[in-house]
Amino acid sequence: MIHFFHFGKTLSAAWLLFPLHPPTASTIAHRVDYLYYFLTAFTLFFTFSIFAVILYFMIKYRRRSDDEVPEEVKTSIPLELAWTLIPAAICAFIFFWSCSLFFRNSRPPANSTEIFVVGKQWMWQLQHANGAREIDELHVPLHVPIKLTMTSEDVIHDFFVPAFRVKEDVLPGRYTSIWFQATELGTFPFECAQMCGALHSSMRGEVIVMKPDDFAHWLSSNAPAQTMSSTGEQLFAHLGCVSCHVDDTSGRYPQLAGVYGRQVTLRNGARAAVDESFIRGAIVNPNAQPLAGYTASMPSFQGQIDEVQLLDLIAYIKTLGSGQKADALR
Amino acid sequence: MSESAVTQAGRPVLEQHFADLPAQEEARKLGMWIFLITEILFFGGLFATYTIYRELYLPGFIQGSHLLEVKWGAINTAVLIVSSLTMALAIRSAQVGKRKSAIIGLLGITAILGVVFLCIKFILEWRTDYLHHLVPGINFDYAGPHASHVQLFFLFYFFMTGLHALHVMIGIGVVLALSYLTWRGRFSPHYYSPLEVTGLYWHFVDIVWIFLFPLLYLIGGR
Amino acid sequence: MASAKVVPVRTYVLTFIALLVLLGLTTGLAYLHMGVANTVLALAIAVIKMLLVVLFFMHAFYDKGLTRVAMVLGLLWLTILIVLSSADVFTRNWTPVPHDWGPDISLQQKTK
Amino acid sequence: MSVGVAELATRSRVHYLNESYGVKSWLLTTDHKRIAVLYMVSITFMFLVGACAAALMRIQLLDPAGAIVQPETYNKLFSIHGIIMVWFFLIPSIPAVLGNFLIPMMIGARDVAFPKLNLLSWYIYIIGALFVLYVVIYGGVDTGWTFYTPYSSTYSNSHVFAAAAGVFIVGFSSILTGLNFIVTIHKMRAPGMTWFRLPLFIWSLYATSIILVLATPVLAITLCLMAMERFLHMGIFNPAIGGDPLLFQHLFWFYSHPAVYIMVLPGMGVINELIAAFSRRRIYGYAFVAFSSFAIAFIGFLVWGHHMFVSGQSVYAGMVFSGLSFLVAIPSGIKVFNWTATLYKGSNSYDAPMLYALGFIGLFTMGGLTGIFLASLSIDVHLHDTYFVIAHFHYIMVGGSVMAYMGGLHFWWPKITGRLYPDKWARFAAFTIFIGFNLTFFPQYVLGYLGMLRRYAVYPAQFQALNVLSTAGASILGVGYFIPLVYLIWSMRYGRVAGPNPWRAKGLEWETPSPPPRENFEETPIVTEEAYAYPTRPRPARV
Repeated sequence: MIHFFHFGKTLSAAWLLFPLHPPTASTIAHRVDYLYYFLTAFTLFFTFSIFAVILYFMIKYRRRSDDEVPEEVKTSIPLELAWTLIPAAICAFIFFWSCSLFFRNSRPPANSTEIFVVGKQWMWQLQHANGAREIDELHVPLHVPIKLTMTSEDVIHDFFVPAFRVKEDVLPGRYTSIWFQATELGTFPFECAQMCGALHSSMRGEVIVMKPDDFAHWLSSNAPAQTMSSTGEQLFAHLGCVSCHVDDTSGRYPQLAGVYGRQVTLRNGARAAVDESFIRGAIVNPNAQPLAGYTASMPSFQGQIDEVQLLDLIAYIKTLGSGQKADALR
Repeated sequence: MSESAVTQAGRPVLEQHFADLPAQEEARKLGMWIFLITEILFFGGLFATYTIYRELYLPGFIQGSHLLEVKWGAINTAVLIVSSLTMALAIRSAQVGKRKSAIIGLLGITAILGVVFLCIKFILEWRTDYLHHLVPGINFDYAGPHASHVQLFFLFYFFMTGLHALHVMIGIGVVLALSYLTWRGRFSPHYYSPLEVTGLYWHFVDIVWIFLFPLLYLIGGR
Repeated sequence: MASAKVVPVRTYVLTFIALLVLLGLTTGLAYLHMGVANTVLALAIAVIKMLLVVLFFMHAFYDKGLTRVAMVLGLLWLTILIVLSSADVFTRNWTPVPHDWGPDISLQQKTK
Repeated sequence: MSVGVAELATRSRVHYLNESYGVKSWLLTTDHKRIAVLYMVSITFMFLVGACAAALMRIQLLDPAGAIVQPETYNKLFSIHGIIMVWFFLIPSIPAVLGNFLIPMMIGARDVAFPKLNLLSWYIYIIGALFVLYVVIYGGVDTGWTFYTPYSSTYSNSHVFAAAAGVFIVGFSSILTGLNFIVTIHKMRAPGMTWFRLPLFIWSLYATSIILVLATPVLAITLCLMAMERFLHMGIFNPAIGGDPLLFQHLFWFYSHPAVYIMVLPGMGVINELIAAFSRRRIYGYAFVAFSSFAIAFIGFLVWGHHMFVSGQSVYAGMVFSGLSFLVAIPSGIKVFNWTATLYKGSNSYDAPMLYALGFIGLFTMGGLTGIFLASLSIDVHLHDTYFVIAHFHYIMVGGSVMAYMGGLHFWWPKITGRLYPDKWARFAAFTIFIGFNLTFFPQYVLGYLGMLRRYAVYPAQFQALNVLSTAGASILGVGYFIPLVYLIWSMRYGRVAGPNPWRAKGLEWETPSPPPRENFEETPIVTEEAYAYPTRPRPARV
């Protein structure tokens, strides 16, 4: 027992020198690790079995003279079927395991805190809802689900936090998102995983997981004069959106109060969920998904506003009529 | 096997690694069919992207399509269908041993129809499109509501018809070369496989156009 | 090659006439407004035209076996390419609407 | 004494190597055997260029801050390494060298169906290679071998166009080779050579050729679109006008995933021949192995989306592609199990080609099973674009295909040159390669799970130990590849004369003299028996 204990200690010392997994600091990290360990055991078992069997046959049935005639062996159909069907069953098992985990992780919880990420060659811009901005650093509270809504100003990037086991490409012209819930305090690196040019390998930063109180303090002390939505509100007025989408009473233009988080009917009869991507599309490419019942066309704002401003606008539109949503639910 | 089957106009037609002429001709035909499969997938990459963008941006694609003249598309389809008929008849003439002049005549008409097709395509269509600022990347200026999707449509229009036109040009070249070889007396009812495989290629180019015509010219009711 | 079947001129001419008739038909149909049916019909006619060319002009009707396999293989692979890449593009927005999101609303509601 | 006589006999006999001399007789040859040799020389040269890039990369990674070059240069190194190794070495390696040499001989034909087209393929390959060498000399390309848009089409300042043109051109070489092989296998078989009497090498090359013919054109058109976009900024993959950069990835991987099977299926074919010859028995489950090649070729076309699990692809498409990817494991498993079973009660020898074959089975098993990690969605999210992926595909490509190529080269070297190489050196080299390979790439699995990303010119210091280990392994691997280069060249002049069948192997290629005459066979062989008809004794009756 004592010997075993000592062995364990030596092992953990070796662990520090040669760790076999990155820090496990999110709710899903352990689950991913379990599947990984299972697959590792499975791989090592089969590889060593095959090696062992080959070695055994090579020694037992080595050629003893150049004229030796080996014994006849007939192909066994049951054996062929066995090594077709058993691996198939194992594969199906792994597939369902990994798929269910993936599908569960693909949808952020409804109560997630949203943070916006803009990647550009070669830096990360992150912005909290209250307007606090960070570059190559991301402060998050412990035990709170965080949803990152991400886009790129130029080429394809990829936001990867090894300690959280999350990764997703960051594409120009589209929003992608990942979510995580940190379970460990500390500092964990995040990095760009998609080749994006000369300084690709320097496009990295750190996630700083803080106690919720500390985080709230950090957030308020870093808050700029304006939140994202108030910046968005100014843009909304400045760009003239307000004249058609809020003030107008002719009914010719869609009114945006309470639109976020609903479904709308498009002119071709399809229904679409109004989320960040939909609103983004409606601003930069308004005629791609025309709404049913409206004929007036809207100018495109492509090239007039950058990705950060777009996110501000969306944050503002989301605040419009959030009270109404509760009414509609009742 | 008679002497005439192995040599034509004094030149051996059976390559020495084949057992006999039918084997050689079957091999050539199969080779051409496989080449045509690669052609299907060569155009296929374009068809796939086209299908997806068209589904995503149908209104823009309809607008773009309505800027093309159905008249020219339809006439060009007819031109290629006639050329396919003359090509098939040219091969048949060689097969049944008609006079050289008959074969050369039919091949000549095929080539001329190919040229007519290209003239309509380049002079009557592309040139007009250029004058109307509809060539993406070179001269594109369109002010309608779905401008960017019309641009995508025209991009496919030029890329697909351009690639097709390139195939027609290659076809014309080969048909002319075959006319010359026919004149030199290289083909007979025993040996006409170069004509036959060229025919396959020419018909394939026709088929591509048969699909391009509705996909590009006939989107949405006019 | 001498053994290859000689196709009668009549077959070629009939095929040719059928192709021209179909061309007229497809062009005419384009002037009717039928929504999706426009595309479906146009493509159906194109497929028939392709089959006519392949079977008679390209002799697939007379060549059994490999020739047909080759053509089918090419089209099957084209289908794989189109179907599986569309499978991505057209399901990207399938992600279900969260439970707490409301039903369809008319955007003409007034804010005040 | 007898050696002297054999030596003299080889010199006096007319065969494909000495029937004519001079540069022209080689550059204008239509003999499939000479074309195979031309390919062998050219891909070896390209391999050396690609290997230099790899060596520089490994040296760079000795130091977390980058040991020798700037990040820009490093990006060019891995791009050129990928482009050359994939398109100018691995894809032509076994098909164009061993396939060209052996397909006609194995099926009892005098040449491939279209010898002039075959020579044209080689010239097209050379033109493509010149484009890529131009890129290497005049400043490089930095997009990675994947050419992802919009980086390649808009942002990169390197020679993207020339590199893409090189790949586009070499694609036609692949297509023509594949076309030639399919027609040859269909139409040129000797009398009596039915489909189920074909050696399994032919089956696997047939499956490979189908992939070459069906997938390569899509790559060609994709690169065309990318190049047009770069030239004219038409916007086909540009999100600003509604284009979708992911569509490029779909089209690219529609080719490039099957391309993985273009690289490994011929390797599997070679392994069949080696295992059968050196255990002196028919491959266990011949029909299962033959059809598993087709299963791999077909399923291989349906799984490309597993390269795009984290690319912003639809969640649902991801799940479909993941499920289909698992299917590939099954036919691959069938092959491994059948090879192992062939050794059972065989007459197994330890000749150098056999060592390569056994190395292949082990490394391919490892590479294949780690592929299951990457087919599993939730694991792939973490492992995507890390060194785990690098290790996985190098186990398949280098541990698999290159091992098979080396094994095949050693097996058929006596047939190609008429000479034997020093067996001890060959076995030593095989061991060195096996050890060096594992030392190089095994640590990369660990690095990958720890989160070390691929295409990183600089990296966090905690990964240094494993990177140094990997570089040390690479130097052993380099030595391992260098030894055969020396003794194989040496053997061409000084090697022992091999005789027609030094391994006492079955197969039509061993029934003709080494090196074979121009026509391959003195007279067209007539096949009366199955492949691998090695003599066996009946099972002793149980008492």
